[in-house]
Amino acid sequence: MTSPAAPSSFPSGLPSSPGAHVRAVHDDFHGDLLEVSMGPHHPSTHGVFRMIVTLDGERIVRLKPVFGYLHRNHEKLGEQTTYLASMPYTDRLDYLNSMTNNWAYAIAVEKLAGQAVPERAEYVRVILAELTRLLNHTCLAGFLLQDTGCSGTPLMYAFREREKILDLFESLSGSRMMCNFQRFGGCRLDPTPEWLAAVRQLVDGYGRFLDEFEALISGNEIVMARTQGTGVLTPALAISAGVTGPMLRATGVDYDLRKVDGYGVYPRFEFRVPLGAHGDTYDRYMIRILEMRESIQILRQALRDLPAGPILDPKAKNRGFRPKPGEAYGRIEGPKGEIGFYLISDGSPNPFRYRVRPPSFVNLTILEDMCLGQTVADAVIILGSIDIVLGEVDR
Amino acid sequence: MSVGPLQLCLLFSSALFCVGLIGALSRSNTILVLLGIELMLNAANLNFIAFWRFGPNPAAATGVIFVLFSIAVAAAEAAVGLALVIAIYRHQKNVRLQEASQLKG
Amino acid sequence: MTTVLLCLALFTVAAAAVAMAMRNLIHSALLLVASWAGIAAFYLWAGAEFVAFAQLLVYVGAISMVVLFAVLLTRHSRLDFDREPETRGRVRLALFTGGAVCGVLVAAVLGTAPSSVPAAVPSLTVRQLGLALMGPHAASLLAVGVVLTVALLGGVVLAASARHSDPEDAP
Amino acid sequence: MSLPGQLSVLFPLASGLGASSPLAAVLPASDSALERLPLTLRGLLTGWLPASWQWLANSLIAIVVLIVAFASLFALLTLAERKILGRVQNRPGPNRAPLPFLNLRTYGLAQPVADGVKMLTKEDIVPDGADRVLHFLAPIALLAFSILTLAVIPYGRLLVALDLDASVLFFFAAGAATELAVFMAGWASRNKYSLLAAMRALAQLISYELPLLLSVVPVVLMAGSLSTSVIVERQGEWWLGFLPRWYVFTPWGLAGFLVFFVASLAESNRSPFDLPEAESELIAGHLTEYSGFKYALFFMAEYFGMCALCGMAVTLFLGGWQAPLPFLSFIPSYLWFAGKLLALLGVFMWIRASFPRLRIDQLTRLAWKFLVPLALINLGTTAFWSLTADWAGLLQPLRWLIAAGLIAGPFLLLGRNLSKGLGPRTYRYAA
Amino acid sequence: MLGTGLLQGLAVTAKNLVGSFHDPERYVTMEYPEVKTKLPENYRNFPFLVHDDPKDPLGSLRCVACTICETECPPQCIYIVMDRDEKGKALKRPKVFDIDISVCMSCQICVEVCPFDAIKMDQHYEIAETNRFQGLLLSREQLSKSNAYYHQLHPTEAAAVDALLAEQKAKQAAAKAAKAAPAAKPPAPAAPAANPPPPPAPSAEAPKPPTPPAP
Repeated sequence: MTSPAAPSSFPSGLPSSPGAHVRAVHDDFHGDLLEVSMGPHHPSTHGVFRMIVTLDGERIVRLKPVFGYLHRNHEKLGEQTTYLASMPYTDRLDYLNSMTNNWAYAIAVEKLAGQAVPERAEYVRVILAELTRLLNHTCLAGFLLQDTGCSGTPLMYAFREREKILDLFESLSGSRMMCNFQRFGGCRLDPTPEWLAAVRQLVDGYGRFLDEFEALISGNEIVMARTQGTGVLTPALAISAGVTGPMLRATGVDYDLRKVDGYGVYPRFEFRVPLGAHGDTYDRYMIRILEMRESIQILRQALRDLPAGPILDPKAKNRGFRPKPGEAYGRIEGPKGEIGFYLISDGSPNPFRYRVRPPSFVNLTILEDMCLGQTVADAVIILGSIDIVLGEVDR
Repeated sequence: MSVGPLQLCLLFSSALFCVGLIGALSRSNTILVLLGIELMLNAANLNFIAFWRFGPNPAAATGVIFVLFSIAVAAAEAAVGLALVIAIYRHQKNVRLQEASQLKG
Repeated sequence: MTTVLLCLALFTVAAAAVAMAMRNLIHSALLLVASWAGIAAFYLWAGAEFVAFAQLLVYVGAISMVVLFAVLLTRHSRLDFDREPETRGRVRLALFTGGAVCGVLVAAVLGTAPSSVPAAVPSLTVRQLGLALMGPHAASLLAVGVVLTVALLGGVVLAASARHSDPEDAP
Repeated sequence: MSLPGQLSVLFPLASGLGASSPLAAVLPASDSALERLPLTLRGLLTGWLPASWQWLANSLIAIVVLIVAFASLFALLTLAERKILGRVQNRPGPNRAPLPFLNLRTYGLAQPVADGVKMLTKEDIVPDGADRVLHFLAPIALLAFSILTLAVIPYGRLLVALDLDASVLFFFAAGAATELAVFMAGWASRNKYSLLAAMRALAQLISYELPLLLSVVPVVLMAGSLSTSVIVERQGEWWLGFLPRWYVFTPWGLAGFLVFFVASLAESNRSPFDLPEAESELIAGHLTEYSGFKYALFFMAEYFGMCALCGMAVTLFLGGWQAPLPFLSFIPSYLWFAGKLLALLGVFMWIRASFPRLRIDQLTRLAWKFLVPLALINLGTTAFWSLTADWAGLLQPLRWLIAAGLIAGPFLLLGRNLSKGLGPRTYRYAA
Repeated sequence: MLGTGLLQGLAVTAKNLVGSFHDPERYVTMEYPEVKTKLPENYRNFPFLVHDDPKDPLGSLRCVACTICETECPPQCIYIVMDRDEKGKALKRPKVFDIDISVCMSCQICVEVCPFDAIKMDQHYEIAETNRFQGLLLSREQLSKSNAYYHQLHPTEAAAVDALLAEQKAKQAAAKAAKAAPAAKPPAPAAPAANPPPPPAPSAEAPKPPTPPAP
């Protein structure tokens, strides 16, 4: 075991053969350090993720993340199937945010093929992406609070609102989570006026929900005690590890692809990018809450300005699609960070190389740096505040 | 040779005292030695209660009060003793009494 | 009523003896707790209700916790098992000493004439006890209070300073 | 001497539902038949027995009644807790378990029965390498100690199973042993999560026993007795003839109640102090390796402990079985007690539905840096209150003001100190 | 002051507790088997085949066994064998059309790529089965559903499809009439304007059906 004071000799009186494995356990218990394997079946690892945690009392001295339990060959599958057939697979990456995954993949393919996107489709994409951001951040806040030990109440409130968004997705795309909605050169279906009215209604009510949620959580002394000052991430470490998304912005780095790249029609909207100052778990939580409030602003503007027109470029070709040889990298600011797809085409119906840049995975890599010196209880909420989805981490 | 309840109590207390004594002398684990001493203290307390109960003047609560004080002191002893044990352990990584031969760390 | 006493005594001494002989420290500690509870039952039997509850509260409630904590914090290595040859002699010596002391004590107890047993259980209310503590024994109460406070501070200082002074502690 | 005689020697003051209570004389002559109902029923059952056996029979009845009453309360509480939790979370809670053979759903009232059947029929698993004896003993010990604590609570006028002179001390002595059982469970399971839980349970007990006891001392000081019956009696008077003189309605009583309440949340391992079984960190803590009937026993003991602590809080601070207003005294005392107990249990559940969990170092810090000092200051305030008992006229409001200030000032200071560095933040936006 | 945030939180939960008794916004559970949500028209879960004549559900399938959906299906859960007469001539209808809905991921790509509007998405979701293999492997007979059923599920979409088909039919009839008159023009392919279907070429590499092991 890891114990520095491992016994050199066994006492003579101990029985030798029966239950040798029990004695091995015994050693574990009597070292100075305790090695605990949290996961893959653990309530707070957000799926099948495993942390091998070495503890000194309750303090973490070593943390080894183990993943891959959900690996399903996503990238190789992408090279075996046609461009269009990869689209539903991207739903399954980050299964909370299929709309943004779709969009990122669509952007990559559109770049590869030089495909134009009608304006109405761009607006619809923004609406869906921001709804997805609301959905993801709401869920995250609920899960994070669940990890802190709430008996499900914030999670249930979060899910109550999430269901409304999922209902919208379902009525638009036919599926709640596996939307498979974007196409190369636009969207699959045109939203009806009733649907847009429903979105407007949801957006109008969302601020009220956020107020109530914040009244329950943000000022709560226990939440502040648990999250403020725990899992601090410095901007330098975050940048060098390639962390993106709200996690990076919580450290105070101003990097939002919606502003940096200005993809889609984002430059037409007025919105602010909230920045944290401490980089701790509370900042990561609050940045997401504030981003949701900004998303509501974006949604209002997008719904107001939504132009008429075709939703799918008439020249777009989805079936039997064969782009010219070349390569392209398409990325967007997903709710969890930069989600990107890199494609190389050799002129065949399948991409020659298909690569995903998953924000969850990259953000997860600094888990140990944030957890060292913290307690087990903190490790759980730090993991929660990274906001991972194992479907995307393991691919 | 008659054995009254007082004698019984005293025998009980002596037995307990000796168990504590043997434990304290024979074990090399500091925690167990401390516990043996605790046991001896308890045995002494038994005597106080026995003499109060079967003594000539039970109205005077002296025996009971003495036991109360003794329990308080025993608690203090346990707290300091076990703190010492932990200090020793942190220093020499075991709690063998024989090896704790230095007062200075 | 001697049967009750005998049962209590047997239980208490047996628990203590087994506790002292156990190799597993946790088992020892838990058996000792049982033994302490037996002593509390003896106090109840003797009519010293308040002392019995105090014994339970202090020993079963507090000291046992401290002991268990100490056992867990000092995860004993195998060196602590008393099975090395050099300790055998000590065990024999301890048994001899204990036996001798026991013999002397038993002889002294049995050699004394039994005193007259009061017929009724002496009644001692908490109020009487309190008055006695605050009256004639107030000075000793203060002294005990000071001892406890000093012991508490000492314990904290000992346990806390040991943690900081040990450079090897850091992994 | 006969067996019951011997037992009564062993517990000289044990008297079975207060038959020899020193307060036997205070039962008012005008008491309604409803008020006397429990005693009348017991008289019918045991009145014909010879005197030496009557004591034993009365004690047995008290034990059986207590266990049956609280076991059924436990069944209802599990349902109520899940219902309340459900309602807070905008869902109905368990409402589907039908009555057997009838297929009537009755709002989920049969759920406890279904749970019980499930628990009893589950396989009892003892992990390989576990300490079988301790693993087996732990739930039993826990339940036994929890039931012991129920014995000294006065459930109504003259309704106390064990009317001891030092019953408050008894309560805490028995209560202190429960964490020992939790430790046994955690350690015997040979599971690392359980071991961590056991360590946490120990730390939690050591930290919270102190404020719990210290918050009770003022009550004992003011009532001048350690007997729960006397403490309740003392709260039976009225301010100005109609306001109840419960201890919670005084500055020191309020502070003591709050400290006691928080500490009892911790003592009963309830949210936000449910660290030993923190499910998001330690799976189920000390319960990880328990299943079936043993698990049910743990669950039961936890609820018994919660009921006992709530009952004690009601007894010490909320006037026990006293009616809140004089003209409401016609309602039997045990009903008042039950009402207060259920209300307090409801608050426990409400808190569970609302708060996340503390971390172990924050938990101990809260105890040592906030609750213990506050309880000590409260003790001083109580001394002041007791010394100024004869202030009258204009001095009376002054007394209230000084006492309130003595509590509120330290509360604010300690609170500020405790939450140093924490607080709502304002965020900047990128330019 | 310490505790204000906690009290605020308690107020929120109390509001929800009370609200759950009178405010439908705060009591959102649907008690499923008794109450079912109204599915939106776009809802999809597993594909079915549309037939036009309820009296002959297998003979009147719109499917011509072109295997486009089989090729495009991302998880490759469709298996088609074209029916042929004795001479080996393609009959433009499937002999075998199997969908393993335990593999299907409800992506609707088969529907999108079908040039004949022959395959559509079902909305029936209570399909739990105790048999993992046979129970979830749907054959032509189970998949074939009437056009009326399709209208019932997706009225708007079905109406549009019907209009399109009617238009095509009219065009076809006109073409036939035109052909009958000059008898010189080659027959126009019966296909929508956008993408004429590639010739059905059942290649050797066609994916093997998920052969279930014998239970």
